[in-house]
Amino acid sequence: MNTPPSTFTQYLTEILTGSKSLVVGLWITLKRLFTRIVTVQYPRQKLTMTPNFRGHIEAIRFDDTKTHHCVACGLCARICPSHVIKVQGGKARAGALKYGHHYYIDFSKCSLCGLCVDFCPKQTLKFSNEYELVFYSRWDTVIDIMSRLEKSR
Amino acid sequence: MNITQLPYLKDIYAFLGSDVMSGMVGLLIIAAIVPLNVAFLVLVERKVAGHIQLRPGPMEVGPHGILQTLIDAVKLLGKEMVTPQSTDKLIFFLAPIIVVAPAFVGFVPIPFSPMMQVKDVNVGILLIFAFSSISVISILMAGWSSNNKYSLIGAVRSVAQNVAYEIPLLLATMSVIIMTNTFKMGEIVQAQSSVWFIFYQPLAAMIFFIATTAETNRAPFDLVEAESELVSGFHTEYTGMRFSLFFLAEYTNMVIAAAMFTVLFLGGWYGPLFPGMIWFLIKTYFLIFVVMWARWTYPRIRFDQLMNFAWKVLIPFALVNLLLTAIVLKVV
Amino acid sequence: MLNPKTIDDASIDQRVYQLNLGPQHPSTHGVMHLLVTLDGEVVLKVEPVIGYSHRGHEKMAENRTYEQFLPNPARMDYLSGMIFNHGYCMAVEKLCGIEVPRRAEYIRVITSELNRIASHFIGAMDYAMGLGAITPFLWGWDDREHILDLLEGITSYGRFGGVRNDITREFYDGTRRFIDRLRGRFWDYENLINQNIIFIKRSQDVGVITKEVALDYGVTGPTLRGSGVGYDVRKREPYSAYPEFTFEIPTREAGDCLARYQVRMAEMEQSLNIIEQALDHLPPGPIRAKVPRFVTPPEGDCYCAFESARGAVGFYIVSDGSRIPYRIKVRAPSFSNLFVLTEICPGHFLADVIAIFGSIDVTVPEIDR
Amino acid sequence: MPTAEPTKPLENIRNSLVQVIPEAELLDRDYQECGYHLEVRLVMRGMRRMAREMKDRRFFLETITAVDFLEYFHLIYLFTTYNEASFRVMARVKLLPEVRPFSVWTIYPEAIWLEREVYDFFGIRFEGHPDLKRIINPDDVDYFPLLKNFGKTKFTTDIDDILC
Repeated sequence: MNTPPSTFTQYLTEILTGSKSLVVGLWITLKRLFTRIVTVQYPRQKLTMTPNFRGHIEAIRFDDTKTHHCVACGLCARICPSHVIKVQGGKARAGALKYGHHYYIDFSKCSLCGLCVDFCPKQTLKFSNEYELVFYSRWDTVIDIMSRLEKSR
Repeated sequence: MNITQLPYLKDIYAFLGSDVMSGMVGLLIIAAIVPLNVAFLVLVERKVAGHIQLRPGPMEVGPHGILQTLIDAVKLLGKEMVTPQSTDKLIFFLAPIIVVAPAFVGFVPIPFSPMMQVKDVNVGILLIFAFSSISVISILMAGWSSNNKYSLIGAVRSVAQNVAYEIPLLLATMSVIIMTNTFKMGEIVQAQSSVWFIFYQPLAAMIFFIATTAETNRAPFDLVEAESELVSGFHTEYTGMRFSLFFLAEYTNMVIAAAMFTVLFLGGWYGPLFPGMIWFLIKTYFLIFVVMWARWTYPRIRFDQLMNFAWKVLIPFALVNLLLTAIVLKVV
Repeated sequence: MLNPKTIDDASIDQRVYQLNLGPQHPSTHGVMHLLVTLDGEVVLKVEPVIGYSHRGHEKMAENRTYEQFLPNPARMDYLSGMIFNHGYCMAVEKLCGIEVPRRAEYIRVITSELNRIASHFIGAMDYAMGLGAITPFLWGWDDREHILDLLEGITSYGRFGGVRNDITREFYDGTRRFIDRLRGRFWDYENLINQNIIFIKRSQDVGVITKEVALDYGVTGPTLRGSGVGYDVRKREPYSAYPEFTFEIPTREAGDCLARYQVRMAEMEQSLNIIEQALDHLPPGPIRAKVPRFVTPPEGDCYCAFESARGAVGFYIVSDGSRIPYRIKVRAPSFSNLFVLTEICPGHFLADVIAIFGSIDVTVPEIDR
Repeated sequence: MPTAEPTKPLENIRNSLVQVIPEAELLDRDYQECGYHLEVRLVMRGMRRMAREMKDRRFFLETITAVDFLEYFHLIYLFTTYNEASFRVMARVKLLPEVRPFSVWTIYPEAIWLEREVYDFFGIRFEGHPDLKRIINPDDVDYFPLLKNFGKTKFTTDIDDILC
């Protein structure tokens, strides 16, 4: 009963199953030929970013002060693994709270780890939704997020 | 005075009607059509590939990117033709020229319709086979002269592959030839006015199709350029227009192969409603589409498997088929 | 398969030649250099040359705090970044004795498994592309893009003691939809690639790794499981929330390229099961334990093993009691898996080297670190 | 396969290791705390005997690495098994500078590259290694990057001051 198949029948069955698999393969690709494409034509069509997208950081404007809450403590600058943050701040008059004037970030070196956002004692940092980061010079990637906040007003 | 009575005009008319003139006009038409046809086919290939892979393919130049290949051709014309320092300069220069010439000659005996044929050579099929063998030499020349290991491996593969696959190709053709008793392509088509030969000779048709795919170095038999192993095989070192001549030859060979299949098995220009020319083109382009479709579906065969497939599968089956055809013809 | 030893020694100098596959080559994923000695098309020797993308992560670790090193592990194996991040957090938590909330563990498992699927897509489809089938690669890329969109939606970088963001409603629904979608597409991949006669012929009996060779070279991951050894860190040294899920470790006995490919595809289905169970039983609660702003582990060392998409990874951390690690050593599975090439490639054809290299699925930045 | 009782594999490993390398100091470690079960402390020699024993017991070599303690090195070998009961054994070899440990590549071929990596980063030369050269760093560099006294610039020392 269970005689092992001869090499010749093996040869023939291999050709038959092989041809069948090839036809099935063609059928699968033919189906995809007529399905809808999944890509977008980028500069003309754009996708919406999720709110959690990580662009470079930016300052949050709070409703109570109509501006950010940065006190120029410099914790973000110290925790940053790539040392790309520089904060400048000062006091308007003696006895007043310290206030951040300039906040420079070179985001071409930023690894988007989010430590600055997590460590900020005033929670005034967040990730922006900026993803078109193309510039002519490396210096263009150094931005002042405080003046960016002013401009966006 | 009646112009037609001028004595030398008779000679001119005789010359215009002669074979030489019709041959020249035909070749000129071929020379004009072939590059345009290739430009179209490259676009079709990219569109087919794109849509199979769920993307639109070229979309930028012209509506739906139909001018893309023309722009590419212009770009390639403008590119510098780099000749690497350690190449064999003469052979490196000659290879792309030699690869294109037989591709043009291949169009001569193909009957697009009863009237549209440059010349119905009485050994038309053999002519195409003879000239298509020349392209192997040019690939070997390109691979050898490039002085690049990848190119050389590709070229050596190409020679072995072409030699192996010409045998089943000719055997499959022979089974049609012994049914029609002619090498003339026009007469082969006329023999199929009622029934196409693909119904008499399905096995020969399949073998012919596979073997021509291998002869034209198309996937899954594209070992010659195998980009995942050999970068781009024998034309790795070629740039600019020389590179595009190899492209031109590849696609033209594909058209010739599809046209031969149409002539031998699909009844050439025969078909209802439309004129013969249209039917011929429909059949040819459908076959080309199938070849492209297969390219974007299958992985590539390995070198030893390619040889095994030719010698252990295709050639035995082609021989058996030829033998059966001969017996049946003798008996009937 | 030919035997390289049959070639006569006297004529070898005239016959052999060396071919540089890489550092820039279409199928050496990244900057990887294989120095192949060939006789015709038969491979006599393969020597991987590495180090082109060395960035010195281990030295970087000695110059920054544990928190500041957080972005680095994910950059080592960029295809399974979430898994590396998960593993690094686990190692530091083990060193400091931090208890992680269960919800955080579940989220970590979900993201790790999603990342494993994404990585296996690259591994399996890149192998198919090495054989010349470009279409499945791009389809795999399409499916993988859905995973990346999902992961982008929560950006749940691990933090010590938990995760940064909780999972959202959109993520939850999107993952469910993705699971259904992917299950429907396995049939296509199975029939387009796995059943295809050309694919089978190309990968059967090619690059067989026996159990002995695997033991010699310390092979782990799907590459090992294709050889019939069911070693998976998720089962053998259960970590995180893995003991709470039922899943299988798919193995194949053959040890060839086809087996490795099949193991990857089967593992993707198992990962889907894990994600589904985790979503079903997602516990409520906090997502982050109370940890100090800067963790300060006690003096000592610890080795933390976990399973990435390529095999068993280990973080060996030596602490001197300060906020800066004294030494972090990463056991890279790709490193061990890569050098098995030198053992199994000789005797195969040049085209098979590409196939074997693809089937082992290494990530170059992980080898070089 | 070793004729080990399946119930007490760790005991068996320990007993056989005591016989093979009597000079070693064996410490049981808490797996939950440090991730390995057994630590074998060696001083400069005995590594090849241990590797042979581990290979016979079907352990694979997970990694070789070193830790620089300025006066001496710790050369660390990690062994794990594919078997159902998973154990991790660590060998910690204390190594004075300029001492050349023996290579274990004849037992574990993988060690060829792992030892090259250790040499590349720490400058530890292995005796009997067939091809000891740089693996990740360029061939022509003359430093060993993971030594503790390498790369201490003003910048890095400043970070230490700020954060600690």
